[in-house]
Amino acid sequence: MALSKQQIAQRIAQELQDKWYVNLGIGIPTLVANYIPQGIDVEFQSENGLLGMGPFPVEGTEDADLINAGKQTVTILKGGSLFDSAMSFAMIRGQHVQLTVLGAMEVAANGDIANWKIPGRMVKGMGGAMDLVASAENIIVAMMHTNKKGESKLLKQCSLPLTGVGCVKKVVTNLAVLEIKEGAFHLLERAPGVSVEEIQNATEGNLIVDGEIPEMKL
Amino acid sequence: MALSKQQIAQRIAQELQDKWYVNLGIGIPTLVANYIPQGIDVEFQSENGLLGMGPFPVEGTEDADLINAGKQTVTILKGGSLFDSAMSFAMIRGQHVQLTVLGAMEVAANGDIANWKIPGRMVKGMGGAMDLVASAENIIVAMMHTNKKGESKLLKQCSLPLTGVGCVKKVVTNLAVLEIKEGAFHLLERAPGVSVEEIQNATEGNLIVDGEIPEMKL
Amino acid sequence: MINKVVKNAKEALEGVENGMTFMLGGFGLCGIPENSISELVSLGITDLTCISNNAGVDDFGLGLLLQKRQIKKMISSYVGENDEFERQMLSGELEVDLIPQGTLAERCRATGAGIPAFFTPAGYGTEVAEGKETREFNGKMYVLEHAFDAQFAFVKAWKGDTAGNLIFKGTARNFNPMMAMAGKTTVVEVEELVEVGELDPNQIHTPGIFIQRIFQGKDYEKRIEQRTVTPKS
Amino acid sequence: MINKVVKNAKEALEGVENGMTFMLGGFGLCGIPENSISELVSLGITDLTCISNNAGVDDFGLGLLLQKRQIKKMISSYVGENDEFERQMLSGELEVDLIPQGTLAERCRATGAGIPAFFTPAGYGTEVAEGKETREFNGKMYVLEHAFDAQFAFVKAWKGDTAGNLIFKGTARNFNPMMAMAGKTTVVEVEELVEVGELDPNQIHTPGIFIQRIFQGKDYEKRIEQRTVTPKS
Repeated sequence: MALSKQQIAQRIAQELQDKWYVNLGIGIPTLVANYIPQGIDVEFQSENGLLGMGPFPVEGTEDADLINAGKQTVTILKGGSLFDSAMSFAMIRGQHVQLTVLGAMEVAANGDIANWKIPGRMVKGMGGAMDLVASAENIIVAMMHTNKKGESKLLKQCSLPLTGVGCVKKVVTNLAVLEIKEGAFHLLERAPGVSVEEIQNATEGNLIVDGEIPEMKL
Repeated sequence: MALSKQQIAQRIAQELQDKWYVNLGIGIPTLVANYIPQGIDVEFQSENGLLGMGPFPVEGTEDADLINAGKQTVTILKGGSLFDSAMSFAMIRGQHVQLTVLGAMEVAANGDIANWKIPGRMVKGMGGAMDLVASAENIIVAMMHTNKKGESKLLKQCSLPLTGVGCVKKVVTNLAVLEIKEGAFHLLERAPGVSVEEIQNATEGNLIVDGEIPEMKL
Repeated sequence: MINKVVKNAKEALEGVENGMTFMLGGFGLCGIPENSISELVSLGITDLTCISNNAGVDDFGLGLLLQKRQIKKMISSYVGENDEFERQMLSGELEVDLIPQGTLAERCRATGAGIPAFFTPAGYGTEVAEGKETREFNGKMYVLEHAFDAQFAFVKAWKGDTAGNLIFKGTARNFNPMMAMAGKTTVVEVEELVEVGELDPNQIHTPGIFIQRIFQGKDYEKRIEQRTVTPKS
Repeated sequence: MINKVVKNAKEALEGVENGMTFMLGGFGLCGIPENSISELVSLGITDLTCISNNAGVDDFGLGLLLQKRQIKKMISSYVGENDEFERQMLSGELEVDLIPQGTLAERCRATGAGIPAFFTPAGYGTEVAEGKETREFNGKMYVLEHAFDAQFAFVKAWKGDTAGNLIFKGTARNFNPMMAMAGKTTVVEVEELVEVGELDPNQIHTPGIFIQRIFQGKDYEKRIEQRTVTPKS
């Protein structure tokens, strides 16, 4: 069965490594914070100027001066720090943030990503996404495998304006975990009960299926 | 009579304007702080990371963690601030410091300055001088009119390696106050009792003497 | 010590004119210069270019200036949390220049720091890099980005002293410190204006040298855009 | 919270090798990483390239490494307060690359901030600009300067917590924060190592994300180069 958004987040959380600083985008990525594996320490960076981001505040303690990049009220953990936007993107551009998790409208087999603009529609802007994808050593895209029309979002080539080129290394969807290398999607894991054929049908870009593909463990 | 170093500093202090942030180099420039005219507020910046620099500390209160760019122990005034070297030179490069006063080995009639290197001799480095002269809107050079051999330091062209090009606007020496414009030294004031001829003889670069030249008031 | 205090927003905004370029601090509605924005609305000046990470919401922040059609152009990283913005943009009344957030922040810093241009990887290979110089350094491609030129910067700080030294609070810091460095005239409004000597010189976020005018702000609403909480247990 | 604490200088310096490039904080003898320098002397590694604003004095700071001829090249803005330095430089044993102080600071920041190159006015028209790209912006000439590449940065802070968050004191801050950002491995020694939660998150100069190792320093001498005082009245 295809994963829920929560389960996508849960699977991505397994990619976290001890001592990593992590930037989580809006949407599914935000949920990753709920599934940090036991025994590892990670710290969340919010690009509006916050390191050591904690959970939402207890009702009544929310502070207008303490928000995340999604403009949600948050808390700061002991050992966290606050800084300006130039310092925040110095961290990102300087590759001090080990992992970026973000959503996408399209991902291509060459690692290109499009997630900020649909021509003809209202464009809200790229926010920090272009800085994040141009800089991070590890980028995981969290998204549905297909769009609302049922069309694949894992493409030969992006059709939408790009956010970044050749930068995505891993994609976790409701159907599969895929690695991008050598211009192709390499199938690593299937969602429980989802067949390779289903994944193949939902993937427009070149899909490499090498040997037996295990089911995800959640 | 030619000015003492103290008097050069005293004359330069008359150039200070209300609300100016000022960077004083090592040597004569440092003495300028002793002669701030009454009724104006200026603040001294030290490029090692200090704004609102005060006088030397009272004996016994000196702090190894509070020095100026000359590595001397100093104090910080109320309303001062401390910052890192990148911020300090952001202030300088960004022209937030209104006046730089520094010494020189040579100044040329085109505004070039040389004050950091004598070929064949031990070179100690330019420190912050190149940033200061390349950035400041107002640069006053404080120096003796001639070197120890009696040779003019106000030249047609600098012979030593340059610190900055076309940047010096004003020179105050033991003999005169001069403005640099249109490729020449324009004599503005004479030291008390010093004749125009003496200044002319001590100036190698083109010297413009326009009308009666007043004596400095100290 | 050099005193930067002015009486109020009216005095602080002396000299603003039609057609000027302004920087305005804040991320979303967090840390925005509420008093200066109100005063700009009152003054009714138009054809403004506003450099600000976001564009407010319909009835708050820069949305107030948009409602009165005072803004000609927005330079931002993320906009469109408000309908009037969308209407003006789609109708072509409003120009919008969208810039990656880190590039926006660094361009503001560069402006204040006397750096006319720098290379950044953000936007390489995208339409953001179109028409810009690109170059490879150590096997990676970068885009050349330039400093801004802004007549006024409007900044909101938590505490400030009469010499213009500032301390920000929480994530209300965001773009404020770089914009404070970057304005030809930087106007700061503070929640608490104190005498010199009350702030620890070692703990100042923005040294007063960058500030031309500072005033005690009033009536802060500090609206929250997304109130997310966990229930009391 | 990610813990960066190591036991001592010995553990903090694991991995340093002959021929490496290091950054070392400090201005003169103010804010230098005394413990790390001592440990480098003990380790006896050689052929080092040291990026540091100054080069210490004969018997303190980087002078200690010079005495033992461990340094191959210095990258500094001002040197030569010590005789051994002068001897080695004049004899050609020591390479010296002199850089304007603001350019040095900005290049350190650029290294940490992922900016491979930027334009600065410093040094234009001088031998510092020889062989470098120059360009005009708004009628003024600038020089293109590049980021560094340093395996280790050695930093001295006043207080630090176990997560690597740092606070500096007075003018001992100087180059330390930018170098802290710039090292592939950044090693910090502090006068006072505290638990997370003891430092105000709003008042941290260097966030812990930049730091790989932190330790409690000891036996600080904090030598004063120029003791200038006014007599007690």
